[in-house]
Amino acid sequence: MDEVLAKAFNPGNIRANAAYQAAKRHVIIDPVTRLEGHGKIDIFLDPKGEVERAYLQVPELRGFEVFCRGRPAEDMPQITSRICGVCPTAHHMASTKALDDLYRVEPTGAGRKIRGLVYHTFMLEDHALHFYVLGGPDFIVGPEAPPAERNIVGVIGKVGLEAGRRVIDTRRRLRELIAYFGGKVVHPVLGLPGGVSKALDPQELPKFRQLAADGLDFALWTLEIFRKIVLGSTEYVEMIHSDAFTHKTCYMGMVDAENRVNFYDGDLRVVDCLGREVCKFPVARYREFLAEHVEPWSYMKFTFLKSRGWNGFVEGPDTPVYAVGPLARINAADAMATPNAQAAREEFFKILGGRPVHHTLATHWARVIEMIYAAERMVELVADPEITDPKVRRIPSEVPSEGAGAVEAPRGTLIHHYQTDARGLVTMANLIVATGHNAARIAMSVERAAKGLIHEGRVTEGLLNKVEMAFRAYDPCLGCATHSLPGHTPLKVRIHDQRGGLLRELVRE
Amino acid sequence: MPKPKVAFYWCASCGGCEETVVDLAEDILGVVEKLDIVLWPVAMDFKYADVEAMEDGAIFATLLNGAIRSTEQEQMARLLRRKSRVLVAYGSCACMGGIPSLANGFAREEILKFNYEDAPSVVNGPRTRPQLSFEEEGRKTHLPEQSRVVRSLDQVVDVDYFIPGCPPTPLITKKALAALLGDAPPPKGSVLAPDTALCEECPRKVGKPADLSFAQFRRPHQALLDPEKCLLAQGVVCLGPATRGGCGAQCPAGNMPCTGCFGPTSRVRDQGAKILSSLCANLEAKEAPDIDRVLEGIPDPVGTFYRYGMAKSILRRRVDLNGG
Amino acid sequence: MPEPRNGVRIGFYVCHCGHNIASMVDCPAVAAYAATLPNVAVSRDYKYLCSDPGQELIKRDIAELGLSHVVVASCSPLLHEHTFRSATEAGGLNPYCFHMVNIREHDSWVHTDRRLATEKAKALARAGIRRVAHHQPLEMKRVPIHPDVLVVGGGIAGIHAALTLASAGKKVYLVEREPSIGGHMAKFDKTFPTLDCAACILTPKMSAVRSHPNITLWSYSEVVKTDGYVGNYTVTVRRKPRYVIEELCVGCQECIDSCVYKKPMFPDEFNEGLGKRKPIHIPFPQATPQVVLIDPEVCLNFKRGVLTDKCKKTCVEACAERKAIDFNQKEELKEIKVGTIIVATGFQPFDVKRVPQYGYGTYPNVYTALEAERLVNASGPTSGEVVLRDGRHPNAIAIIHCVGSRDRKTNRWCSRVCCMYSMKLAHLLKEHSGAEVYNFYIDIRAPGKGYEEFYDKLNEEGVHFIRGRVGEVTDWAMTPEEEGKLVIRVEDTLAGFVRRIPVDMVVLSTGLEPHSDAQSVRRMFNMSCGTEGFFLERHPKLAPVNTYTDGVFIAGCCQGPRDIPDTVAQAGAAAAEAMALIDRGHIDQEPNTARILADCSGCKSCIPLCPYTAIAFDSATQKAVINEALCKGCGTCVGSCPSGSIIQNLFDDEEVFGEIQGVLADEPN
Amino acid sequence: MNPTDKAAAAGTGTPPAAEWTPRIVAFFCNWCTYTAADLAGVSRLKYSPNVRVIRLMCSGRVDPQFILDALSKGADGVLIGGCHPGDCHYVEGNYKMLRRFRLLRRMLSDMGIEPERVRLEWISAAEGDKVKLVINEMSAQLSALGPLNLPGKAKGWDAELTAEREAVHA
Repeated sequence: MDEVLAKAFNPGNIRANAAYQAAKRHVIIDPVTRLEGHGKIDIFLDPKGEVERAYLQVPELRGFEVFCRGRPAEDMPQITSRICGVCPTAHHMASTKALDDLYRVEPTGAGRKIRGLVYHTFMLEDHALHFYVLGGPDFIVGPEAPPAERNIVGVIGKVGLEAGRRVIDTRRRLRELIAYFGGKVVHPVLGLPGGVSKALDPQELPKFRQLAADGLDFALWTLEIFRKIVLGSTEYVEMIHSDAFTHKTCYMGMVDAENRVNFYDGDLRVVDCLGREVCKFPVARYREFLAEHVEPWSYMKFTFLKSRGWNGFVEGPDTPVYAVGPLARINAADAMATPNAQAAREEFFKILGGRPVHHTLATHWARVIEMIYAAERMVELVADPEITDPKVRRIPSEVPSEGAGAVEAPRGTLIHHYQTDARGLVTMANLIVATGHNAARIAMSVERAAKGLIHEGRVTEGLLNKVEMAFRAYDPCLGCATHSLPGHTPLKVRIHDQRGGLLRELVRE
Repeated sequence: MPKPKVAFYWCASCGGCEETVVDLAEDILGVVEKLDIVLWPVAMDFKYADVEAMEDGAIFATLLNGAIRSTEQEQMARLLRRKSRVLVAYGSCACMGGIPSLANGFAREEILKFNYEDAPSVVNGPRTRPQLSFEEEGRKTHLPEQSRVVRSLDQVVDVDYFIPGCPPTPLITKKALAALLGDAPPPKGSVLAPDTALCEECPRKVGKPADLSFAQFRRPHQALLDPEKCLLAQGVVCLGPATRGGCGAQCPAGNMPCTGCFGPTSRVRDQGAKILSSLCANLEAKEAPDIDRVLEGIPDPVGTFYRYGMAKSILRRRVDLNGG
Repeated sequence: MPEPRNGVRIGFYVCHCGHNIASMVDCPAVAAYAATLPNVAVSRDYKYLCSDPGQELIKRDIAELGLSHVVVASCSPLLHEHTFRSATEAGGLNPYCFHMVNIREHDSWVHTDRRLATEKAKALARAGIRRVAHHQPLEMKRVPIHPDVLVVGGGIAGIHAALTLASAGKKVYLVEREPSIGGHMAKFDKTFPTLDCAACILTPKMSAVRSHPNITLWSYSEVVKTDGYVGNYTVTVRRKPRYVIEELCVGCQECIDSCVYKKPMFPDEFNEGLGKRKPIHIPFPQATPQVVLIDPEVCLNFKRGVLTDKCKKTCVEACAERKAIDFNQKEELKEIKVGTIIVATGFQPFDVKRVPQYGYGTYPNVYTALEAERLVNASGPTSGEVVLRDGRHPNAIAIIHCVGSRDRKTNRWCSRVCCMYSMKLAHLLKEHSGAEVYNFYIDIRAPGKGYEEFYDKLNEEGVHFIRGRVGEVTDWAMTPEEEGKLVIRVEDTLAGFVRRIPVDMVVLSTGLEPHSDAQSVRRMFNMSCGTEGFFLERHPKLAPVNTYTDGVFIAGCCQGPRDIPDTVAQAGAAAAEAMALIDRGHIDQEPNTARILADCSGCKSCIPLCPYTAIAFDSATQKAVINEALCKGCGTCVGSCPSGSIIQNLFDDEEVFGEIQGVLADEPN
Repeated sequence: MNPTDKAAAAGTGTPPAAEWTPRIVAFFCNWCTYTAADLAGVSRLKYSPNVRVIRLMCSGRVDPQFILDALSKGADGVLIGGCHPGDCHYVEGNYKMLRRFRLLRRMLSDMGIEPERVRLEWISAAEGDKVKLVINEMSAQLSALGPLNLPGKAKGWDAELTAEREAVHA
């Protein structure tokens, strides 16, 4: 299977070997003088040379929750968007929703719809970015390609210049819509309690209607590409089904009243590994259902289902470990709310053997289904006459004290929770981000990969690549997770013998 | 002639700067053709080892974003400084500390305690903390130590140029690269953005009254804002007059005030002090209690005036924090 | 330490000032220390730098050592900055490449520890040296001066100033708020201590004003706006409608006789309401200009504020061919250009209602001093006969001094003239009525030529002086003698007991106050007021008629209470100061003005900050622009400019930062 | 080396109490407080020698940057002297300073600097005795507060920076 993996999905087998060679040389050097990796994995072997324990470490903490204290609540959407420049709109929107709750103010119809339009545009755009720019090079360009091609330029070379232009052009236009309302694409400014800062000029509407229609075509076309390039490859399908990337955990996602996927609004629903509903709750009650566990070896916290209690990195029907993100959302919901997305969802479960799907690598597919859903919601919203209503905001009148808000970020559920004084200055901020929810499952994937590849003290050369794949499938955002680091994470893997001595160090920048 | 080698790198940042570079790459494939990108972790597969193996000064220019917040980041900055003929602080965090430097208002211990003990969702009976060195059944792991102080890039290494913004716009980045690659590079230490405040390019400048004085300040959520009128004229604190232009007044275009991400002009040492001076001087009130009442409309001067630049402010940091 | 700046060679000089500095500051040590600082080419100490040889030393060093900048550490720059700038200039440098460090007033004179004082001198020297390195050559600004003068206020001060200037050939605009010039003095009967007839000495001067070809007299007019700066003021004057065309009225007063009101029945302002006048009237017989005016509040033609046809317009008939009466007259705004302004707006008497215990308004026979002044005046409402409001003639009169003066509850200051005018009134009242006159005083203040003698004279005349602040004036009789009388209750502090003195008439010697609109006048002319509200002179001793605004002078009681001789003297002084400016033909201005850099964003934040409207928005460049002629160099806009795009000569950011760094870069102490 | 440097070098961050006296940087308006300080000199009033006066034409010229700069360069306190309300030579420059001062104090307090360290006083040209009073009072207050020592603190903060080390394996 290693061969298959290396060919089909390996982001750089050759490079990994080189890295290994380099690391091997470096192993003898006092590690203290070397640079610490952004993400770090320590693997320990038992006396038989089998993997005893693998630690995924995140080495930084930025402390947004603390330095938001004293800041005016209305600044939170802009400040917290700086947690992550890859998904700033998600933080912005979760924060804005927390402000609605804080001030007990219901957004106006147009305010709500503009938020929806911006948010679904963002989801489509961000998913497209991941599919074509960040994740795409792995499975579109292919692992054999020279590193200099393993980027968007390479993707363009693979799918054709016309198609490449279409990707670039569509993303540009989607981002222009976000900029129209938000001022900026990265770190937009539209969110305020009770609505948004800016109305939609009716003159702009035809342009955005065209964009929504094109966006839907684009999403459906992306599904075609996925079918053709990925599903057309038996290796990839095999890989999806492979054991190393399968974990039976719970799944959480936001659902509407009919338990359909919703990115912007609704209750959070958790299903177990058999697809049974474990709980469903409004975000304001998140503390009753979710909790964070601290391990002494990482700055990242591990979120789990509170009712089940933390019992380690385990899977199965009783596990408190759950996942979020495109796959989790599709698993946690009963349906998609739009026709094309629903059809794609049915195809997804049919091919992958029914709900819930536990194959981490299926996340890429789920992401494409969500692109279709996001585009369909855009089409709905720009068709709504209320979208051009100038009444985009309701001025809050309540004295603030506490509020929570959540959205489904591209990478999963994102929760913002604030307490303030009567002037609306933050006294407490608590943020739980997608990678926090996923942290335990990611750690399990890493350990699974290690255990699968290290036997009798022999370290398989492809280890690093496999670990990276396990990692990248989650699209983990350690920037979000520690509120410190950006989307894609250099890794360092160290392997220790039973006495704790360092056997080997593998570095992946 | 070989193409100039260019590196992008991040330190303590959100990745938004990288997004701009992605936008730039999409926008102008031509740039990629003119440049040889040797390090760009977010989108391209190159290795640290490759950089280290280079001759000193082999990289033409490194655009580094993010604040400096750990030993690792500091050393990476030093390495890239050594390898690059031109080191550019890219984005507000590298230029001025950015939003992460708001952490300079708090002690490291406060941050750790909240995150691992006091946060309402934490369940941590034994008060476990991430350990710099942790041992479990003979297995030892290490975590790097976070700095107490968040720093801008030039507070750690010598910086040749600054490209401000949170994030910088693709346009300003393109212009800066063109300037760097041009025949007459700008003088060392230059901020590669206009040296005139944002108002110059803000469409709301037209019709801003010349006799503006403040009877009150309104926080953005407290009032419906006219999308055309100067925000200061609506009593909303806008940092435009104290902030470099170059972004095209994006936030005012979103009907929200400028929050100052491009930093001050070259003639100002402390952006916060200057906007404070200007806003306050233009109050109407004369008696201290009346003045204070109006100024209640600015409930968080530090967070408002040093949103992106506490590290580079004159004081740099809350001065009474324990632990030096 | 910053790198030495290229081409900057500083000469540093520390002055012993005899023992004044050297006794507390180790001057040679300061000089030796300064010699070690960057850019210092020469460092010397010297006994008296302001002396000719001291200045020579600097000049010689500039020439011989090729200095570019000079720092002198000695006394206050307010004292000798000019001296050393001149020396610097004489040495061949721009005078502004000089900076002065104050180690006498701010150091040697105020400290007692020689070591610490020396360290402080070093710090200040270091700051001056760092600062001066940033100094750039500047040029004194020379602004031409408009020769015309505006005099505001037509009392004796304004009249005298106007006449003085006009006689010297200057064109003067005299603006008076009331229908006639003359001010308070015109209301007085006699003047103390000589007992000259006030009208007799004032009227000729009023006529002279009227007839002087160089004086434009605008009575019944007010200044509403002043723009500009010394040498170039633009003043807007509002001329109120008299409903009589000034140029056509010859003052025959036939219209008054012909008014449909056969008898005067409206309170007469000039006589403090003691007399009556008609709707069409002339304020007083000697009024200047001799022009009648109509009071639209009471004229039948204006009833209820609109022109009606109810009146027969007998006045118009009487004026006949001259056609001077114009019911449609409107107020007029006139704009004039002048180079200097003399403000002589006078005072207002203290409002006696603020001391209700003295019964004014409650008891009809309580009078203010000004009312008493009209009562004893031969041309007053009673032709000089002392007849009380109830028709009686008084047998005993009380004059209460210091009403609204020297009192923490009202005004703390001494009004200076009340003692003297009270004695004058005592004399006149006694003379006119034969009554017993009692003066109740705190102290008798009679410092002036012939004043003390006048007090002696009154004592001889049998006027009673009782020392004590009157507690109250009451009609509550305790004894039969007090029935129907006003009783003065006072502690006689010489006798040491409380006395009750029954009288028929009470005169309240009211103090002098700033006009109630003094603050708006102050703002109009950009002057300051002292805490008591009188206009503030630039220096109480050395510049008593100057204000802090160049080209604006003050004279008379608007600056503080004073008597007529002092007022006239001050008016003459103000006229002379104005003339000194005019005859020089130009003004030199300190070049500490601000200017706006091309990097200005046009945010307009600075524009409302300028008290001199020196900053404007240039719509062509879309940036702010400073009119340096209007700029006074306060630097408020500089400190406020959010993008640092305004710089101020002599006080630029880098200069101040240099000074800050200098004072704090300490050596061991 | 000044006391704060010594302290920083000794790693204590705070100089020994015996050596230390507070340092005050004063910004005085030319027309009032500066003249009053001259008057104090002429009157031979005696006051604490740890104040360093910088003359400006108006308290309205006091840029809050000056205050922050002075504190960061080692001042323990900053004193601003302006004309009494209504007496400003430039009409209202003193009010402009007052307004800045009100917010700056709050901001300094948020940055961990005791508000007493920055003081605004109205002192007319005639009030030489008030110059003495204020300086002595402020000096005593700052002595009680102890050193601010921002240069030393900054050195302490930067002690965590590692000197550049060549990679061992290079």
